[in-house]
Amino acid sequence: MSIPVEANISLVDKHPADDLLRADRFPHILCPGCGIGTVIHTYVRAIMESGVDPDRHVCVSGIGCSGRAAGYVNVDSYHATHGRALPFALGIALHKPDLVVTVISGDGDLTAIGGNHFIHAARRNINLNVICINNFNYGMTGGQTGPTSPKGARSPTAPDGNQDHPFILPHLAHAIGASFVSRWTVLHVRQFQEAVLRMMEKDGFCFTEVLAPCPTSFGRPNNFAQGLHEMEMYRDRCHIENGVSRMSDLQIDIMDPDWPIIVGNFVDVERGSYGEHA
Amino acid sequence: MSIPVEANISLVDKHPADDLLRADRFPHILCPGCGIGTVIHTYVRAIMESGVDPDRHVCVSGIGCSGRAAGYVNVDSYHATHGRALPFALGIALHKPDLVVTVISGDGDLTAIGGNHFIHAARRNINLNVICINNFNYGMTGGQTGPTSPKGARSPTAPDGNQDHPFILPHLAHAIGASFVSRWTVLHVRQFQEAVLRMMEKDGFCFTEVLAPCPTSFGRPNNFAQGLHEMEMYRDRCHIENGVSRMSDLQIDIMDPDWPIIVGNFVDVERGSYGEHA
Amino acid sequence: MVKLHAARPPPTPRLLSGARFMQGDHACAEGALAAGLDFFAGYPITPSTEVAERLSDRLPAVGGRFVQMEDELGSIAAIIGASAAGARSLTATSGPGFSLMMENIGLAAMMELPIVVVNVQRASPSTGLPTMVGQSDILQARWGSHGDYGVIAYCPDSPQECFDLTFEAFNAADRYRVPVFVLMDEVVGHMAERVVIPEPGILSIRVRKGPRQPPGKEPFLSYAPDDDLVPPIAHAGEGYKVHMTGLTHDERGYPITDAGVHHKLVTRLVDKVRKHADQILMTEEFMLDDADTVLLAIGCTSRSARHAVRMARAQGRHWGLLRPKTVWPFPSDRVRELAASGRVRQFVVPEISLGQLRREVERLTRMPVINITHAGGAMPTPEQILEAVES
Amino acid sequence: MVKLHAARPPPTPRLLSGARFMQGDHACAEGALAAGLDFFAGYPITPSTEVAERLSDRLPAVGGRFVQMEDELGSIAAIIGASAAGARSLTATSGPGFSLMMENIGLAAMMELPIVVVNVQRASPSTGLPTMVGQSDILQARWGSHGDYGVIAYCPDSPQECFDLTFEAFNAADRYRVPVFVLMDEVVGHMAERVVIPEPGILSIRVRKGPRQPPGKEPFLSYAPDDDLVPPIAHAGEGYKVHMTGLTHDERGYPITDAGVHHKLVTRLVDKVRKHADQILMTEEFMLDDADTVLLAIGCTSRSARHAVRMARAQGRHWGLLRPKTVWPFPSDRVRELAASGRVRQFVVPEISLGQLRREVERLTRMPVINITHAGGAMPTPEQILEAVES
Amino acid sequence: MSIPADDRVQVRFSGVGGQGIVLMGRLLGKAAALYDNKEAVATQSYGPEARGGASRSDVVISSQPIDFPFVTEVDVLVAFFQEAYQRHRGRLARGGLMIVESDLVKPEHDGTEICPVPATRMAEDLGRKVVANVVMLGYLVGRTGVVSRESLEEAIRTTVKAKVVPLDLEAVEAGIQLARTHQQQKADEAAAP
Amino acid sequence: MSIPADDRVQVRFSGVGGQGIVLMGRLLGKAAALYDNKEAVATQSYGPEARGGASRSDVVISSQPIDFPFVTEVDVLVAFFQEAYQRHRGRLARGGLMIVESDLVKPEHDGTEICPVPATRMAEDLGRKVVANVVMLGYLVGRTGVVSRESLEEAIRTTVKAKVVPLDLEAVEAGIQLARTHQQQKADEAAAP
Amino acid sequence: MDLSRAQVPHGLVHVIAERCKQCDFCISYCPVDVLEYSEDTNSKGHHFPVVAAGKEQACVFCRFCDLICPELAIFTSESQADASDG
Amino acid sequence: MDLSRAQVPHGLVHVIAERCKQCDFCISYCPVDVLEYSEDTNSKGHHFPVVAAGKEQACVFCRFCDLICPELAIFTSESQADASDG
Ligand SMILES: Cc1ncc(C[n+]2csc(CCOP(=O)(O)OP(=O)(O)O)c2C)c(N)n1
Ligand SMILES: Cc1ncc(C[n+]2csc(CCOP(=O)(O)OP(=O)(O)O)c2C)c(N)n1
Ligand code: SF4
Ligand code: SF4
Ligand code: SF4
Ligand code: SF4
Ligand code: SF4
Ligand code: SF4
Ligand SMILES: [Mg+2]
Ligand SMILES: [Mg+2]
Repeated sequence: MSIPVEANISLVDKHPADDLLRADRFPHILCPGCGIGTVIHTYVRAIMESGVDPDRHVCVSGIGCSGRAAGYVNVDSYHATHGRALPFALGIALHKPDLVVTVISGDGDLTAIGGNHFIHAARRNINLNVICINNFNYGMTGGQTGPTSPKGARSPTAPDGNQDHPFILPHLAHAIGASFVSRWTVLHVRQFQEAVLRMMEKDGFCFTEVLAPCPTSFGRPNNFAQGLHEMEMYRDRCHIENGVSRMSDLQIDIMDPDWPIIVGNFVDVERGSYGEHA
Repeated sequence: MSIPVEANISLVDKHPADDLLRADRFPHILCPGCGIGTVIHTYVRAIMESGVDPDRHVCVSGIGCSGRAAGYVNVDSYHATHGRALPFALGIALHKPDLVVTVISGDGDLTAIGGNHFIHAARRNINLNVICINNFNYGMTGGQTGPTSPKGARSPTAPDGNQDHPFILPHLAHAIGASFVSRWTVLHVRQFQEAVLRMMEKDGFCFTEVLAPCPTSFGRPNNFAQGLHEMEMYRDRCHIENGVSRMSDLQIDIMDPDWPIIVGNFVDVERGSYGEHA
Repeated sequence: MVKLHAARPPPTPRLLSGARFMQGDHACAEGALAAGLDFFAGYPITPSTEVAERLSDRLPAVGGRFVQMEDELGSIAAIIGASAAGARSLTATSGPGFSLMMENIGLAAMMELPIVVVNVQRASPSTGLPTMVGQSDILQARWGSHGDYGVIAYCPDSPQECFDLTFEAFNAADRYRVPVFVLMDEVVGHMAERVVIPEPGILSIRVRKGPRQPPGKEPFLSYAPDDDLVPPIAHAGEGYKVHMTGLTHDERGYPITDAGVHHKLVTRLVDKVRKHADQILMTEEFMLDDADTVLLAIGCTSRSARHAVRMARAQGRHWGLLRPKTVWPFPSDRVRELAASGRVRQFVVPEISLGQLRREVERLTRMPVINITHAGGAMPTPEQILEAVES
Repeated sequence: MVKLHAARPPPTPRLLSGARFMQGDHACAEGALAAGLDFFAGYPITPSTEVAERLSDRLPAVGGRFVQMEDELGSIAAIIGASAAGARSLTATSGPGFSLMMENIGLAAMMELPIVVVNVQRASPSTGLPTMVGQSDILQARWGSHGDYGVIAYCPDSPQECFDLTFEAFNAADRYRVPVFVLMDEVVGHMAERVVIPEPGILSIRVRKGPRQPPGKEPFLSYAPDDDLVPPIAHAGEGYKVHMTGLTHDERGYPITDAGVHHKLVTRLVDKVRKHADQILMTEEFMLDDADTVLLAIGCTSRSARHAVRMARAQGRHWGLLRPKTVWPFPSDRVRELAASGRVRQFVVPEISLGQLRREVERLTRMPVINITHAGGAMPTPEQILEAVES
Repeated sequence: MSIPADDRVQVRFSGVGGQGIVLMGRLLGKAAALYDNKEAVATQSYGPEARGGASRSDVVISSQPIDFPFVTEVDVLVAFFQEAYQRHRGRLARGGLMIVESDLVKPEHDGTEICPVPATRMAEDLGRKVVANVVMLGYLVGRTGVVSRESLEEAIRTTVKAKVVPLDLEAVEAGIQLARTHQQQKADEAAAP
Repeated sequence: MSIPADDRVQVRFSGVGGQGIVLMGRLLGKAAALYDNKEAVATQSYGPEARGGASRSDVVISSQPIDFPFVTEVDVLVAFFQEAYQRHRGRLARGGLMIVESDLVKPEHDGTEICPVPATRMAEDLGRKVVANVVMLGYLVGRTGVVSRESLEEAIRTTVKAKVVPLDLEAVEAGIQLARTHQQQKADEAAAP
Repeated sequence: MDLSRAQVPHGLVHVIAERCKQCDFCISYCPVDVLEYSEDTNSKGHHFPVVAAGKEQACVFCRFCDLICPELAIFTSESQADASDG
Repeated sequence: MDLSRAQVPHGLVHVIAERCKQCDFCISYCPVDVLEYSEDTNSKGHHFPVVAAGKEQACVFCRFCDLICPELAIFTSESQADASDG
């Protein structure tokens, strides 16, 4: 079916990437302007360009809006419990080392409740590609403060604004030994897709933090009521610096309008992934 | 009672630090040559010199040989479950902010099962002093490989030698925002005691890794069959570098006889501890 | 030197006295505040999040401490630690988080540190239906941690009871030094009704039994029980130099590897609740005096059951409701009594679980037990109860 | 491109056939190897550590994967993931670790991914007596995760049975797609006895029921059960593009927020075990034919019980032993049958717990139940059993 | 379900997230339970599918204790949105009242009595679109008397931010006025031959 | 505890960590269970207090199935160390045999038959101190016949590293020789007036 | 080099209207402002992108609208038409 | 400065024999080799440190033996005796 009901547009009902989507589940449950959809999109594009049979790709998520990613991609996909996407994926990756296992989950899932698995999977250099969708809050449960929430950000559990110091995720990933570390935003789709492709082709623990708008839960109380507002902020404030040397410079303060946000591919080293030695 | 049964020694039955010990429980259960006893010793010395009433000192441990520390010091002391010493201590420290709460526990307790609380307590800059006794293994359960075990170290669960990359604990502590970060060995008793004193007087999350021999579990299969052997190795190979700049230089490979081990006080910054802002 | 935490002046009162229209989760938070809550640590999870959200605002405003932790393992450990320092402490969660708390619930039991844990039950197992109702964590609340230990669990059936029983929960925790659960369900947690909060001075907060000796020379025995099996408690910073451990310990609190000591200790932990069941138990009896058919139901399900009783009575049938407000300890004696009365013919147990409550009733009587179950997401309606009994 | 993991050539055989003198923990490891174990993930804990230690050496040597994880939460998640990829997977722990696994045991139940969890029970609750025996995780094994679900649990009473029942456990897990537990106790785990391991070809490993359609166009329904209530399974990498979630899901595996679907799904999860209890149940009956006194005991305690039966028989008394090798499902029908036989006068339940097993027996009969309990650290001796019954 | 005869009234508000649906339930319930000396229970739908999507809140009001807290059938349905109208109209009791946001809902002609309320436009006229829900509440109260106007106003005063109160009260007034007009029309129609 | 009459023999090895106490139990149990066609159960003490401290292992041997796996009283106690001797001597059955490392244990004269074995010195004479435990096992077997010498040797051959076997077998021999000597002395004493 | 013969890529825009949630991304970030919202709405009430009047030939087939769309509701295909300005 | 009158600190060694586990730390790290093992053993069979023959006046009261001892089994006190070498 391809019914151009309006003269100046071709209305269709199938997207070229649909074979890699569970298209019958679209439109997905994510909010208008939510960046997670773009991440799903980027991931399936990367699969298409990876040169690896989709049957050899596996996607694992935890719980959260970001964690819904696994449910929309048409590869073997698993939606583990909150925080356990990484060890679940580890089980798959170590039992079937010929599979390309990608974990897509949220900042809360991977670095709050799942933080321990994160540091240990990286330390061991398990052959996993990890996309951490950082929307600065727990979107799914209504926007509570999380470990990446900026100082001062308001939330239902921080009515006076968050006073905790957020993680600098690439710094952390580097300190625990990840083989590949990058940060992008969903606005940087092309570079982000390149990073995902690099992770797919690279052995060992690869990590990309992707900043994504959550207009509903994070945005509303923090002056980004629409996804586009946060996108505009990224357009204005992001600087690309590949291979940055001082990881602590990667601190983000999105509440401060003058704060530059550094994105880029920061680390890409060979360490010998887990099990290689055997 | 002070019976000099041998002419050239004064035999006594009380130590000047005994008031700060649960002396009726001595000798403790730790093995001959185990470095944990020295850490307990250093901690009670630091209490004596802290100028803070012992009634305001609290000690919290998790499970493990190192975790037995809390049971030997005569201050309010708690022996939490494995991995939960930090959040247990957090509960005390935040409810009674006038107490000086010190967590003494093992590398396994704090950075294997307890790793998530470690990174988050540091991130939030909770006002805690953390002494991580790193003996490169799980002593209590018989010497299995842990997250700080050196590459190549043999253990009951790594019969062919450990192939995982160990954590660089000061690097990790720095990346997650600890206010004070140091590393010493039990041989460096004086500097170690200074570091503990500094932690006691400083606000926020303070962290000291102390390398300690475990002759029974780690030493036997790895050529340090006696505590003294590991102490000798520290004497030969440790370099003091306060304020080291490249945290990744702090990597330890104790299996490599030529590898220099850097010890020192690395980080001492002000960040505003948790709750300060309230 | 350690800086003292400058407590904010309390701008709002602890007790929001008067009638309010409130959801159960919020009423639960207010009940905790009324009971003197000092410390809350939690991790958000539907459908309990509103408890935390309300406390994030209210608790600091009355001088207490609200901490959002990294996970439920940390939350439960933090409230046990705070309790060790003397705080009335609380966490709130739902099934998945409750499961993660199981290990440290055993620690609280073993250290005898009073804590209150709210579990707003949702449809389970696993992630299940996060936004929909369940009542199938009942047996988990009793048996979910390894080993034997004693617990107390309340099941409110309305926002008002969320307030009342959360308040009770703190008193019971401090009285018996056991973990106390408020087993809510998503329906009572999310429904709003009138909640009347008493004026100051009406509710009486039980004070923990402290040492009867001054701190100092004599070593304080943290685990020397009084005749009521409950030892007095000394907190961090009070000068008693206590030691507490999850290992089997002697009266001083020191670890000891001895089967006899273990048996005595654990038996006492269980007996603390078992032997005080009379004092702890709370039930509602509705039209039970002349009933030949006894409905036994908890939480939101009891509302359908109560209505079914009304409907049956309207039809001239002799139905009654026994509602455990404390599901642990279970009102076993009362059930046995009813079974032995000669009058009662049958028990009817509607529940949002596949027979957890039924097992308890079955253990106590050989009488027919009609079990109306739903695995979760919906509650048995009054009509379904009537129909099930008729058929 | 991803490099393939170069598997080591297997230098030692999977089956160490013949008679060996072996502790229960090691026999358990060998039973798992015999059952085709592919993947082990664990975290050391007394008294189960020897299972892991043996497998760290043996499993890689036969081409399998041994991973020591950062904690028990990771361990259980990893073996579920490995199972999703088709591995026969195992973890081993003890009480505190078992408690930490509770949440993800629910996930395995909900995703219907077969796993085997060994729990070598020690004296509990909490840290308890790590090196000493306990049997008080029995009810936790059944009810420890939130919600309703079905599980199978074996209780070996000797190193030989540690081998045999661990082997069985894998077959049962794959047959019913439920979490299966081997509930050992410290005594059987640490005692060494003769263990006879069969020659190759004797033991038959059940193969998981796979899809009956080729991968490709037709979407595969991961959760469309056959008549036996168990759906066929497709694994990661097999081309079926499965989706699995801990949320309530439809037959395709997709999340769905619907109470009816939830009820049907969870009922099936429970019924898979309930309706196959006959096939799953394993018991030993010892001198039960003419018994008027039935001892019911599991694990190491049953050894004392068996001896007590011998002693009683030597005195001319009619005692017998019913030993559940599967404590879940519980041999309820057999207990009811015995109770209804007219011959049996009383049940005697010795256990290393304060009455967990007794509750099960009590649920099934109104007959007197003599309960001989120890909280942990020691097991009731044959003489204590005799004395308890006499008095 | 047949409930023993009482004066139970069951109201459903339905729309999409952001329309203040949940607040409507809370205000109505509060008015009944605290200021009208009635029993009232308010419930609402939750769920990931509610994220920016469908939103629903229900209120049961009675002079008797309310055991079963959910609506069994709907006596008054307020539909703020086409999809909401479609989804819930089947639950309306015989003789029930259907109130629709008349600019957003195109009701079908199935015999049900339809009350068209251009609440959003009316709210815009008052100066703030967001008070459309209060306009609707005013209408509902004016039309059904399920709670008194005073109680509704008191519920508003004790719930919303002080600076919003005057506008909200205006919105109530606007709703009630429209209800009066409609009632009058209805009376006129009934009176007409 | 009274066990129905059978030929149950209960042996306890006691000493400190590092003396090979656990291995002794395993070897004796294995010899009985695998090569002597008997039933045997070996158990051992665990615990943090065993860390470098007391170590104990027990073996029960019988021709009948062994239900209760622990020693109920000790028929043969092997004490490698003074403290071990003190701790366990009370468990020795009437008529039980007490074997002590005679250089490390100073037994008290309480009527128990004491077998003094300078196992460590004998092992040193054989060239390696660590085989003291095997010397002791040899003595035990020579003295009690609880398992056959062949079975013990087979247990050793199938358990220890191949290169250690010859020395271990020498140690068995040395122990057995001493047992013979002691047996002879005892016979002589009995024969003497 | 004959610039007049260089082929400027030229794209054709396709939209799956039912998927669109009107997030604005494609419209805001089209480098040549090809897109604008439809008059109509889809069944959820969202306006979806259409090619603005007069922009029928403007698309440079950069694919950014496609890549950025969180709903996979829009994509472009390379037009057959030769875009040389000849 | 009159060196002959400078007071060299001088220490007296105290040992809690029952606590010692013979780890060697104090003996190995005494900067002036004051200590050696006793002939006797304590009840656990450990030899404990004593002052070596001829070293009675050698302790410089550096306290290292004390600080390093994992068993808190040894400490030193400052001797009253004037250690000036006069
Ligand atoms: C054990 C457990 N605790 C808590 C929750 C509730 N929960 C679900 S998702 C979530 C946070 C999700 O945050 P994030 O991973 O950042 O995902 P987002 O929704 O922001 O994309 C929480 C706390 C849960 N499902 N399980
Ligand atoms: C939940 C849980 N898992 C595992 C254990 C077993 N366990 C006790 S201590 C320990 C490791 C201790 O290592 P570390 O903290 O380094 O202390 P050490 O003994 O080396 O001083 C382990 C795994 C436990 N007690 N609880
Ligand atoms: S709540 Fe936030 S993260 Fe979740 S779907 Fe909506 S916008 Fe996305
Ligand atoms: S096992 Fe190691 S860490 Fe534990 S007490 Fe002995 S030497 Fe110390
Ligand atoms: S492909 Fe590029 S130029 Fe064409 S419509 Fe999309 S964004 Fe605009
Ligand atoms: S980017 Fe996609 S969802 Fe957003 S407006 Fe464009 S087509 Fe619609
Ligand atoms: S340091 Fe202490 S334990 Fe070690 S030998 Fe010296 S006195 Fe003994
Ligand atoms: S105080 Fe110093 S000099 Fe004196 S004995 Fe001790 S280590 Fe030696
Ligand atoms: Mg998030
Ligand atoms: Mg350690």
